[in-house]
Amino acid sequence: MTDVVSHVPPSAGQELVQLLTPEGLRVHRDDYDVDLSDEELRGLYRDLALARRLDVEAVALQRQGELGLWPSLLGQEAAQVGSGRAMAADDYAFPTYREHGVALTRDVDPLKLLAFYRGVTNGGWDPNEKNFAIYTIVIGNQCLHAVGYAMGVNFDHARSGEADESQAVIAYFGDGASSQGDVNEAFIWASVFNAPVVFFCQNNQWAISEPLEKQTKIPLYQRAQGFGFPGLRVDGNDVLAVLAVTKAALRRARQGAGPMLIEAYTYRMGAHTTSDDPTRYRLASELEHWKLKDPIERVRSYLFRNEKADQAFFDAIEAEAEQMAVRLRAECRALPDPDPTSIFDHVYAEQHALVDEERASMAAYLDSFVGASH
Amino acid sequence: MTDVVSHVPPSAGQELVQLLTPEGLRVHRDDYDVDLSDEELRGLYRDLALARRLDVEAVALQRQGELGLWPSLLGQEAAQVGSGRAMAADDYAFPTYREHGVALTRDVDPLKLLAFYRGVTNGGWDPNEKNFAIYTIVIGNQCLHAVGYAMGVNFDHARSGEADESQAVIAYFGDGASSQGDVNEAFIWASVFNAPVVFFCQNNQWAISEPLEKQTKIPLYQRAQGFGFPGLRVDGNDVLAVLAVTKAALRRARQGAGPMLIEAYTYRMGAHTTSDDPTRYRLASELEHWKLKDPIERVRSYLFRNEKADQAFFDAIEAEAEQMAVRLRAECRALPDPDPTSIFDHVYAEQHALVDEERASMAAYLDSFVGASH
Amino acid sequence: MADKVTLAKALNMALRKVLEDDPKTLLMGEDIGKLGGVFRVTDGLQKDFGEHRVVDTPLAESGIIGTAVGLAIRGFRPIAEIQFDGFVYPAFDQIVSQLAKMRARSGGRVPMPVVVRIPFGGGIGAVEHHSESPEAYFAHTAGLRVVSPSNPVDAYWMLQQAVQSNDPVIFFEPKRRYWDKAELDVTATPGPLFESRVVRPGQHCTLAAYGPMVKTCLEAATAAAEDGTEIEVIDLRTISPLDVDTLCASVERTGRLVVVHEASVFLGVGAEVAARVTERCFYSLESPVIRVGGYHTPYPPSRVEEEYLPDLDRVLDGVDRALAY
Amino acid sequence: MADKVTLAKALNMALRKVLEDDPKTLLMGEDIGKLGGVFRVTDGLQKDFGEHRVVDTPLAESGIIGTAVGLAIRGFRPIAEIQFDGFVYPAFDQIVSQLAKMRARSGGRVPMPVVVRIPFGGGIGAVEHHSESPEAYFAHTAGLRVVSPSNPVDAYWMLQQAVQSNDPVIFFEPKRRYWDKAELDVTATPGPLFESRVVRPGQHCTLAAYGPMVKTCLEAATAAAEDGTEIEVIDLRTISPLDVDTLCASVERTGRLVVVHEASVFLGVGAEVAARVTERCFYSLESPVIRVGGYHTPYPPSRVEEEYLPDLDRVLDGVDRALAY
Ligand SMILES: Cc1ncc(C[n+]2csc(CCOP(=O)(O)OP(=O)(O)O)c2C)c(N)n1
Ligand SMILES: Cc1ncc(C[n+]2csc(CCOP(=O)(O)OP(=O)(O)O)c2C)c(N)n1
Ligand SMILES: [Mg+2]
Ligand SMILES: [Mg+2]
Repeated sequence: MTDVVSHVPPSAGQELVQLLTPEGLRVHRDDYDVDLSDEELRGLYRDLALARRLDVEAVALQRQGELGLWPSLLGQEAAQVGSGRAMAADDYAFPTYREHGVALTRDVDPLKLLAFYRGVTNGGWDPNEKNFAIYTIVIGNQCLHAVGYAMGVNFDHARSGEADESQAVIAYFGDGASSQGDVNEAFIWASVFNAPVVFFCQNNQWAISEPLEKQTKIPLYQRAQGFGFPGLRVDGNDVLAVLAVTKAALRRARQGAGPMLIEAYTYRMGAHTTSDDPTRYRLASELEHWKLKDPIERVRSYLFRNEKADQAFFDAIEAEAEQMAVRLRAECRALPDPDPTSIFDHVYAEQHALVDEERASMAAYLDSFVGASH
Repeated sequence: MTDVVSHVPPSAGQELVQLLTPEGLRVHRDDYDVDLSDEELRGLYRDLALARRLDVEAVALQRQGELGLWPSLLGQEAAQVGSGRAMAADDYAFPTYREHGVALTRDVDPLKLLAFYRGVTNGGWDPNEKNFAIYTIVIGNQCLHAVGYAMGVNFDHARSGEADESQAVIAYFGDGASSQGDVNEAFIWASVFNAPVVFFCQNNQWAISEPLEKQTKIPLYQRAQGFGFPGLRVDGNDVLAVLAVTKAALRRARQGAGPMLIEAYTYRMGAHTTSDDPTRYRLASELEHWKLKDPIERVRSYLFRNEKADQAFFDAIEAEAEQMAVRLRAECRALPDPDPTSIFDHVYAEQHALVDEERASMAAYLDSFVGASH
Repeated sequence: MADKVTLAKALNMALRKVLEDDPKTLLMGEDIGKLGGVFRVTDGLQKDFGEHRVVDTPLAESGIIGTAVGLAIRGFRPIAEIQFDGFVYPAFDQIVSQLAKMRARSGGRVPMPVVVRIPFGGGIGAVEHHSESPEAYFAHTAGLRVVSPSNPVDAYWMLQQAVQSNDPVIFFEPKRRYWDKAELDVTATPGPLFESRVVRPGQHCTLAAYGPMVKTCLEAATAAAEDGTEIEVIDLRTISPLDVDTLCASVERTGRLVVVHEASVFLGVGAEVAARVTERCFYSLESPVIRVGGYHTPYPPSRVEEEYLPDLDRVLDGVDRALAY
Repeated sequence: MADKVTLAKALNMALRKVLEDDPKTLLMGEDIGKLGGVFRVTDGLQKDFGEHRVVDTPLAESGIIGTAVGLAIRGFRPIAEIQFDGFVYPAFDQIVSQLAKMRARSGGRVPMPVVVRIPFGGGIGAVEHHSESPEAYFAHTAGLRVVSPSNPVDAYWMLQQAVQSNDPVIFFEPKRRYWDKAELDVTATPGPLFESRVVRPGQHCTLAAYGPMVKTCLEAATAAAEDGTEIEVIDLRTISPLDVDTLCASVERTGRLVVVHEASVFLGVGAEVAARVTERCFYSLESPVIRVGGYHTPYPPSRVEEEYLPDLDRVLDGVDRALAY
């Protein structure tokens, strides 16, 4: 293990790290900052726009009956794109069920996300190809997986004797999830094993109908203090700030300085999922307030005002997003239902008498109908 | 709910609250202190001595095959007596499996403790008579029970409209237990519901063979910071300091100021249980070091040096302890094994067809032997 | 005149009734307050009974059951909601180690009058972990009682009876039947909670089910009747304890038993039904007990759940297999 | 020459072997390092393989399994120890929702070659929660495999085979047999892991058991032989999947089956054995399958456990009941 301890957040602090105001004004800081080319900045805008367009399309597909469910990321694009783009290629992310924006940055075909919520698969992509685990629905479970994976990074180092910068891991979770035993155990394990993991909490203010104060009396980033590692709150609607702090936290983890908690302060602008009706439990005015902090609008203003992008650029992105949506719509509709006997295919890696028997019996049963209709 | 917020610990701090040094010197403090009569002081000594004598006797009984197991409290007498004596009569305690000293202060007949470890019952006493829950073996479970109970105190107030000082609750747990999801969930619930509960952690430095650093990288009392309530470390071998801080924490809880974490810094001077062999994992020198901090010896010195007790007093206590031991030995040996069919008696409160059937079948089966031996 | 109400509404009415009748009852769970629960079973109750009787909790199922145990120690009668079947597992330790055992461990001194409401089963097109049938885990656990209503009327009465029980009851609500309607006469007198019920008489074969599968079995019986097969349908209602008497009385008449549930057949409740009925009615059975249920796979993606779940045809296939002996 | 070793030592030897053979294996659990585990099964391994291969963990079972899942995603083959049967429940969620389902959910892309070692069962005079038999919970869970050795030789081979399996295996160690000895020839070739074995032939009745009860059944068979009853004893070895072929082949010869375990009879593994064998061998059975096991109570205080646990007499009583038909 290396003893280089880089950049511990100075604040672990009271303030919200912000690099781009809601109005699109660039703020510079000594502790966290980014130095991006115009092209990189435009790339972030593109990510944000595609994430939102994907989301809009998915909600529409659900309304049309093409998906069973969709948890919208509306409002959380910056938190997801910023953190996703902070990762190095071989860093590994453990998402919840809402990390569509992160998925895009990991180059997961969004069709796979739609396939999951359409109900044709419970997974969809190869986690070890994209270094992006499958979605986790059971709140909090993935945080322990992330820590285990990160412990493995350390164990591999111990074996190989290497101590260079290497992989880091991000565990995504929500404000509600912070109450689960698993998440708090993950904090303990990460600390005790000095695991190279960044806990990335998207505090979108709500856990379905429950506001933050049902989960905690103090700001969530302060939870980390109780476990002996730094915690920090970032403006989750500011893609630059999220990128900066997540990069720093990942670098720190890679260098052997252990875990860190990032609370991305953001807002779930839509319903919890397409099944939810937020008018039952929150005021419309809250949404209006957060609309002023829109994560995409501020990047657009910034780019435009500083002549880092022109209208043609924005038009092109819009066209690209539209194209993506059209493709996704068509491909999603065309996704075939799984073959019924496929449910037996991957339960076990090796031969299993009962599964074989049940597969055969289902096949015979289904065949009997084929026969009947002849 | 009252808005009186009394005495928040000033330090939540770096230091160890101590009122009586290992040498038996009395230290006075502004924040926490006790003002006890000589009689009360002698009472504490008596509690400590009886707790230790009970423990010695129980270990001996286990060695003689009279008990299945015994987890010794050796070294933790002050933490237990101090916190137990801090409770008001109608406060409620949720112990682990090692709180024999607390049990004594709650007036639980120690024979009941022996009965549990002899294996003639899984409970033994009436929790609601003594306001002392039955022992909990599954690490951490009881912390949530304590919080639930304490929430109930608040709910009862809400219903009755009362807001006076009322009951508080203590949840006991160990340093190892601090890693369990349940314990951390208990912290969250207590904070969110502002439950009148004191989390009393006896950090005896070991969880069976695992030293503290396998559970945490920072002092345990600091865990509370992550959950938004105060935490404090007290010299767990100093009965006066434990009494003082626990009283303050309970008072605070009763007054509606919510939970607090007390870390009683102490040492497990014996084996984890009579089944354990600590020579496999720790050095004898560690024990020697802690012997100098013995929780009883310092009280004896203090009383004696300050002429608050004379030799006759100590002799009388020793005689009383011996008498208790003699009685316990005899009564423990005489504890009858339970009637086999009694295992069915309390599984359900109400009639249950399967249990009735199985009880009858066991009875008939046992009867067949009685017949056979005629 | 009895009104028609949905199963969800019947549960809501039952909860309202117990909250009114007994000040020691309280509801606790995720999103049960303003939202009224994701299925609206607790709709309007927090508004009427307050935040101390209808408690929105932190997102932690072990916390829900653990604090319910503590509240019960204090004399409350908590009614906990687990939002979906697949989310009861974080609470498994508190249920199995504490809720189920507390009364016995304390020598009967500390009863655990706690109800754990769990919407269960599939068929609603949900995403993974939202369609599980974990009842066998609880039925195998001594100290718990396990019941499941199949219709709005039972839902109304059984939930109240579960709350009145001094034992912990795991109350499985057939989520895909939440919107089924029936006439509910709230002035009626319900039968005992822990009894099964013959809901359709028949002489050729007995069909036993609980919760969501009862309706499927009744439909199967109707279909079979057209072909001249008279199926007796038993709504088990209680899973633990099992009402073996009612089952055996039927099997002694019909000589055949098919037991149906959504849960995996392997060590599902049907295994116990089969083993116990076979032991008790060995000479009456003309065929082995046939089990129709889910497969030994995780609950599949929703686009294939219809093939996973027993339906009318698979139930009748089971009946045919029994009749073939 | 084969040496005599205890079951605990055989497990220790197996663990040493897999740690030597495969650098991706690692052990994790509470007190498994310097202490060598409370039963000394991991004795000396941390010293020889280091703290990164034999990992003392924080006191949190969900953490143990959850991080094992993460390690498996990275390609490790974790072997997790749960200190006692009664402490597996905090990990139930990670086992049921993640360990069991991960492979299926990921479309076969993420295998879970994880072994969860659990000392189980009673008979050692332990305090509550230390004598449970929770195997049915896991056997009902698709995606898991569940095995239990009954003797040192099987312990040695089966543990290695479990580690080699690419599926998650819940490995139940019969704790009261840890000190039983047998000759172990480490050069032998073991049979397949998921097969049961006839350990004593007989023609009048089949007796099936696993783990700690196999010895009890063998003793019962010896005693019965003196009275002229020839009992065939099957050591199931594998609980999930069940080796129904071996069971049925025997039952077709003997016509009778008694199944024995320490766990509660109600929805215990015997229920599935009874239901399945009865379905498969309906016309061969001259008596219903008789189940001998624990009662529907929490595991009782140790001073009365001998009456709770099946012993030679209760097993023979079960055989008598089967033979009475
Ligand atoms: C263990 C568990 N309990 C309950 C649920 C149901 N549920 C799904 S999402 C959710 C709220 C999660 O809130 P949060 O962690 O803030 O994430 P967000 O949905 O806001 O992104 C709940 C209660 C679940 N999926 N898993
Ligand atoms: C859930 C659970 N896991 C494991 C155990 C086994 N066990 C009993 S005591 C103990 C160590 C507890 O350490 P700590 O919390 O520090 O309390 P102490 O014994 O030192 O008083 C362990 C691991 C248990 N009882 N419960
Ligand atoms: Mg949220
Ligand atoms: Mg300790």
